Amino acid sequence: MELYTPVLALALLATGFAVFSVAISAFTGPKRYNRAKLDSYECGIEPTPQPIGGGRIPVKYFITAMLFIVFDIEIIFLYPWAVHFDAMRLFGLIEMVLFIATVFVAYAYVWRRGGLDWD
Amino acid sequence: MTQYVVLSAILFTIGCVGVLTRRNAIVVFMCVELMLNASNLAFVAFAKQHGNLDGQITAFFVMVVAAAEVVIGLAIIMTIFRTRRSASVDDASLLKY
Amino acid sequence: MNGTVMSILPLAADLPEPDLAAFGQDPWWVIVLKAVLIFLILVLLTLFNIWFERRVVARMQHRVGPNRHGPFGLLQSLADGVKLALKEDIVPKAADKVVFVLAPVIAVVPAFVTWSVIPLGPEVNFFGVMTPLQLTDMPVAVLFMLAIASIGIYGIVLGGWSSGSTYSLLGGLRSSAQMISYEVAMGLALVAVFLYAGSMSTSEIVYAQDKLWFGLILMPSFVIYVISMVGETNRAPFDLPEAEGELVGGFHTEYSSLKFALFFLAEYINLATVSAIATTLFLGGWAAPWGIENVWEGANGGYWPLLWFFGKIFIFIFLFVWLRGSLPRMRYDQFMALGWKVLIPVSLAWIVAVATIRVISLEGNINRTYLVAAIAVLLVMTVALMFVGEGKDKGQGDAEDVRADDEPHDAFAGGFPVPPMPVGGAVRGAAAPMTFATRRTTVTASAEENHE
Amino acid sequence: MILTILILLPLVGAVVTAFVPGALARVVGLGFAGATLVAGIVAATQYDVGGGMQLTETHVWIEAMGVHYALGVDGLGLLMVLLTVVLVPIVLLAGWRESEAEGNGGAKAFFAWTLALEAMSLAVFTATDVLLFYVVFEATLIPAYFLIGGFGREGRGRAATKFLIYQLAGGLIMLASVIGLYVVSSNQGNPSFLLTDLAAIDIDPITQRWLFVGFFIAFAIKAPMFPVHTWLADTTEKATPGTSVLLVCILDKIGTFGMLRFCLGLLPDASQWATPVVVVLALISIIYGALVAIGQDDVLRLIGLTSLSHFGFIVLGIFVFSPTGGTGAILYMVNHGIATALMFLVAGFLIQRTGTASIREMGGVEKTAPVLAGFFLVAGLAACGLPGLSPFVSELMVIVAAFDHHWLVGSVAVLAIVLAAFYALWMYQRTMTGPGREGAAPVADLDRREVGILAPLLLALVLFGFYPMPLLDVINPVVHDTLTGVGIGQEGGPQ
Amino acid sequence: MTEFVKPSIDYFELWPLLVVFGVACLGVVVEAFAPRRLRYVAQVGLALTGLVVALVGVVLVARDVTTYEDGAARGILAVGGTIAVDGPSLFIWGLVLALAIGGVLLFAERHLDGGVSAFAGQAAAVPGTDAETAALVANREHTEVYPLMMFAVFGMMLFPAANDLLTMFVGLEVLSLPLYLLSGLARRRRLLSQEAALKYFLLGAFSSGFFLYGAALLYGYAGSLDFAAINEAVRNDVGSPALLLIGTGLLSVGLLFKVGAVPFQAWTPDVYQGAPTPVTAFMAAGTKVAAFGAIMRLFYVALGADRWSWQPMLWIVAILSMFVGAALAITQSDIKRLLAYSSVAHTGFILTGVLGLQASDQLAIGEITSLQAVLFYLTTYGFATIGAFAVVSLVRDAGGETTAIDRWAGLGKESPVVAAVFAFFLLAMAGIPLTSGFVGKLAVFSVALAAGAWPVVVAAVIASIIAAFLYIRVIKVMYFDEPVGDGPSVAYPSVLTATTIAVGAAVTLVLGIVPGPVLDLAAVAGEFIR
Repeated sequence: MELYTPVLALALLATGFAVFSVAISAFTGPKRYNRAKLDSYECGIEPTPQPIGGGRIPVKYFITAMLFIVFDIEIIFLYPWAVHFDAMRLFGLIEMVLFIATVFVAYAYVWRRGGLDWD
Repeated sequence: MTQYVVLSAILFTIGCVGVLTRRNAIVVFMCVELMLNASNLAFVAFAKQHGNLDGQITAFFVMVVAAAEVVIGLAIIMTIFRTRRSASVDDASLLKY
Repeated sequence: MNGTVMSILPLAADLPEPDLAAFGQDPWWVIVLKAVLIFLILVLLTLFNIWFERRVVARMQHRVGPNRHGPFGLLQSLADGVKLALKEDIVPKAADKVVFVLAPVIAVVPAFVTWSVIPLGPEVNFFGVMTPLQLTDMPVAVLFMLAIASIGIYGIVLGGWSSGSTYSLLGGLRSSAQMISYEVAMGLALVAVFLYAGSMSTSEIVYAQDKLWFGLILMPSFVIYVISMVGETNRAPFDLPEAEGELVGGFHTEYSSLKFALFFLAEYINLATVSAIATTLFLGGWAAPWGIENVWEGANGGYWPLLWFFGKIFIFIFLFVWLRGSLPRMRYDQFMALGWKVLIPVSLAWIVAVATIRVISLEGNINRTYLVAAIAVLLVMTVALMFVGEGKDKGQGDAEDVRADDEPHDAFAGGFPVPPMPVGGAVRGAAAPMTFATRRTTVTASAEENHE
Repeated sequence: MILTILILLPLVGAVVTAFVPGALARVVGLGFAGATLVAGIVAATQYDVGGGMQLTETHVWIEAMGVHYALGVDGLGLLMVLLTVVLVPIVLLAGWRESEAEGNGGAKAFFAWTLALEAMSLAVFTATDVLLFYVVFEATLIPAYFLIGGFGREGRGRAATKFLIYQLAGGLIMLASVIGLYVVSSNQGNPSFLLTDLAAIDIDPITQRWLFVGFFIAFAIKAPMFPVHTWLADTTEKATPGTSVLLVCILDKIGTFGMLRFCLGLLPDASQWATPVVVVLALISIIYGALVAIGQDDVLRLIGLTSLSHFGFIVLGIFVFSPTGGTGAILYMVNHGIATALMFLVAGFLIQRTGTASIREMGGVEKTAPVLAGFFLVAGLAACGLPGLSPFVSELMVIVAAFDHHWLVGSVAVLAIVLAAFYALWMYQRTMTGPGREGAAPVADLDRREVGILAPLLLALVLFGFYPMPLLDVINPVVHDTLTGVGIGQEGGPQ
Repeated sequence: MTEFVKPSIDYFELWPLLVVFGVACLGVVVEAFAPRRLRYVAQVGLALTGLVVALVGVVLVARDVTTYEDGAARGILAVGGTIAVDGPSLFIWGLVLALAIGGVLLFAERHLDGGVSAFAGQAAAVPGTDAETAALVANREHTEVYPLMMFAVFGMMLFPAANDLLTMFVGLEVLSLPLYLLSGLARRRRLLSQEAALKYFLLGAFSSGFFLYGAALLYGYAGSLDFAAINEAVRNDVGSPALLLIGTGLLSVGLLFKVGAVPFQAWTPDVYQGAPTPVTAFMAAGTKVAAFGAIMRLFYVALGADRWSWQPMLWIVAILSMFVGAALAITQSDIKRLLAYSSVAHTGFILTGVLGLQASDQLAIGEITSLQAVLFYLTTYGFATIGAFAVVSLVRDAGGETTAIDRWAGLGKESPVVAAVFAFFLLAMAGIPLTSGFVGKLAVFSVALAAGAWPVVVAAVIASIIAAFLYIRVIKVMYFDEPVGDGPSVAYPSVLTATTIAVGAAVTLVLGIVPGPVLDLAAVAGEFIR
């Protein structure tokens, strides 16, 4: 655990700084009320009302998120494999190639079906 | 190590209660993920306690499974959401006897 | 095991064996002092970088750049910061107040914390205590960095989401999509490094490069990393989330005063962070460039490595500025395609190649030439396959694609929050209806006919 | 082999009938029924009156669970087999036209299902493996279900469902006991379903009682007995008379058959333990059946309920544990089969002619249809046990045995004869005598075909009424064996 | 750091598993690269070939397995002891593969609905929009269902063969995830289907959370995920009994959910009804087989020494399942929901079998083990179920399948053959003799009774009676009720569905008359490797 204590120290410091900054700006800055100022910015026209929960998000982003998850998981397995690769050698290589190939199948599918195309 | 197990139990319970009480499908789903991660915590804690790696390896697999679950769950919830414009579990009520 | 790394090139820098036991032994005051120093360095570095960027870009555009405050305008950034602090702190009416205030904090804290595992130098005498020039290290340091850096993304997404503004939301989404896309490539690029270093501890990786920088033997990884680090930091030419032409300010459109400053700070610290990671993982970290060690014995001793380290960082910073000064912004689809269709497959192929080479050098009884050739062929084939398939597909005119074009235009189709159409059509008055409207009606009608 | 042939013949007949063209179906079906009758008679000639299981054959069926395909007949089984093979052709003949009537499932289906039912029933009466018995016992329900549901009057679907539920419930309860027997046998190291093996095992009293309850409930539903008789009246009312004959005269005999063979044969101690309750239930059935029958308006329903009373007699005869009672009961099973079949069929012909089953709406039939009325009278008198007709003998034996058992039991049983006379004669009086229904066409008399169908039954009634010895010769060894098993020696033969 | 030991992977024994997985991956590739018009043929061919090859593989492996370490079990522990390729595994593999072949045939059926399959043209298109219409007009269909199904089959094979909790969990998920998706892909009644998928997914994920936490606690108890090691720990009574008890309970939740036992049955009717009928058929049959294999392995192998603590729980669950399933089924007006509740009741019956004795040395010759009884029951149930749902997919009206029971009135006249076959399946489910269902019931009841679980058997008998009523009610509607309006019509299936139904009916009949061979096969399979 000692390895992580310094991280905590730095994190506390950074948090303190950030919170302080956010807090202080409330006092340092002026306060002049103006209705328009509090509206969302939309190039000067009346802002579009946003539905509760931030509106609807294009599906494309979800696909990207899903893909990211898939590959992140792949990375999770690649890291320990890489670190201990020298112990496993050829066996490790073969197994990992199989693993990558399997994930690659999904990847090829998504690519061919246009999952990676943005418009 | 006990405190980690207790923490994991608490997290698990929170997730469980969340699933049972929350109505938004996404939130329910997040609670399920919380349960999985509580299990992960327990696995790692026990792994440390028993001094073997099984628990940690399991945690890896659980992450994978959780990820797969996220992908599938998100897809299903999205379809429903797009159809109904609502992610509330209560709104999904066509299937009744 | 790092002793076995590529013994082909006998290079000088013979660093002492790394040992994680050196960490976690510091007295508390050393820890606090180191943390404060890192914090200060980062803040100062940011102030400097902003100035540096403005000056260099100005030079590239035949301008002078800031030159009023302090020598060469060095205090310009500080002045800007003070000015921001004196501006009104606006929280928009539509915003989710708590998250809105929290977002900059979430963005900036991880930016600092990442630096806790960056090795700045070897073990030195630090006010009478022998300690490494590094806050801490752990067996999974690089993973830790990546994890912490990912938290920073939340700051951006939440900031964009909580603003309650369309531009912010889209900016936030874009940046998160972009960051996670390039994080995959970045993560894959690092695998080769771990493969050779046999460790994920930053200090050990630095030691593992005592013979040869990974940036050279793992060139493709390095290149991929450099590309993805630009994407990861939302910098030009990949600065789509804040593309002011389309999205005003992106996720921070609604932010003002010091909250805005915090986002700004986070962005520039991240700039330094990715550079520092690149340095550590690919360019030998704080070790002096080869050759220097031969000439000057003490180059890797004491506090000197700080010089090499920051020197290498500034090379990257300059690269960033250079890119910004010279390249136009990419289109979003091109950008995502680059990440998903090029960087990721290439990374994967490269990992397999590296692993194969590694197995061969460990087993040592396979003819290396043929193997490299075979890998190259495989690599080319893999990449080619994807492109060939795509071309054929388009040529055939897959029903899917055609159909997608035929679909009537729906303002809400993809879920983009577009202002509602005025009653009676998009355009009223004398102006002729726009073409997409006509196409929509015809297609819909014919589709209905077919259906019935 | 003869028994297998006996079972296979109608089974094959059922399948063939189902697939031949409609016009041929009836002829083919009847042909198979006739062939079965012949086979039955052949089997009877091979039977040696001496008693015990005969004509046995045993093959392994499910080795993993000790199940055998084992057949054999003793006197009781033989009589039931004969009753079955005789009644089925008669039923088929009687249903020759009726099964084609509007709204019914068609003659082909009727013939096929009837043959299937015959096959299953024959298997039931000849099975000597408990599981095989159970399998065919349950299998009879399917053809019966479709016969009830497919042919007859409005509401038959409901009646069929009720019938099936009752029977299945009984069957499943029995299944528990069947498995229980098997488990007991395997605990003793010889897992088997064979009757011979099971008879040899030693079951502790408590287990025996549980097993007995399981078997008895099933057989009581089948028989039927109060209070699980309620399916009977509905079924007989809605189904065609032919179906009712199959059900009441053949299928229901399985209940009392099973009581003798399984309850008494395998679980003698528990049978004695249960006697008081069973006797009381039997008495209630006797009285209740008769009383309720009196109040009925529907002829078929009435006949069905009289059977409840008769089955009470049979059960009573079985459970008084005396040679006289046992013999009387078995004899009663045969006689009841014949008498009730006659009654149902005559009633069926009557209903065909009047177009209604309501007693209230009939009357004056004897004027225009004396032969029909005559048959009806004989059947009615047989039901109330007129001396000279076969039921009299059996009824008398049962009542004598009942008096031996306890005077009160005998008295109650005697009371039933009075009630029987009441319902039988009253029914005759209201339907056959008096003025005809307003505006109704005169009822035509039985034609020669119909007389031909009914005559054998009438002859049998009279024959066995005066000369029951052939039956008794076959029955006595069975009763002897059974009672010895129960632990009661043969003290003085019947007569 | 301990020395790396290369795990031995017994490729020959794992052959069926690998084939299925490989075919699934290949299916995805086909989906990616084959032109649209070729996909259907390619996918169906690929899936069928793969399943048949795997089935042949199972047979070959089964011929080859030898006794394991002089015990009663046969087979080997593969992949470092994580997968047990033993008799029961092979039996279940064979069964799952056979059912999956039927499933593929049903999936591929295109004759019933005017030349398209039962799956949505484009699942991503929002129902009622132009995009959906366009997909309909273009006669599109998702051929992804075949690879998805193959993945599910892979999970179904891995799940019961898993010899440690981790592999079991992975198997559980691999089996579940594709099914969640498949449930939501119906061509007609899309909203219903999507809702089914959502419910299935949320509840399924919830239950797998329980499973996982239970696994964690058991790991905490035993210090290992391996079943043999857990058994050892239970025997020696190391560790905290509370962990063991709670862990067992939570694991059971996850497993019992998969088989749809009360009180975890809530998803069953909704999913069965909402999912496309071919999926329901495949899922209802396959999942139950696989999950019961896993339940038995877990309880017998890992927790066998602790049977006194889990048996009472299973008693109660079994009784509840039978009663609730049967009772609620009676109230249903939709045939798929009815079958769903009936499957809940069947879960109870199978659990009754699980309660029996499993060691053959405790039994006399001529008695069967619990394992045998349950395997047999699963076989009978699997084929009857897949056949029954296949029949359900035939009965249609203008709006697609007619699943309201009262619309089935008069089917006996409209289409005697279909009605007869369906009635036959129902009778099998009711456990009428001369159908396979009877022998199955006989088997599970007798093992339970032999183990002294007579209250459960009595309850089972009563529940059977209740259940019998509901099956008979359907038969009555088909044969004896007057049709409402036009009455149902029966679509003529292609040879695909017809084959499935025919095989289902044939198996149901043959196993009812000569159950011996399959019972013997289950006996030859022997016991689990401990």
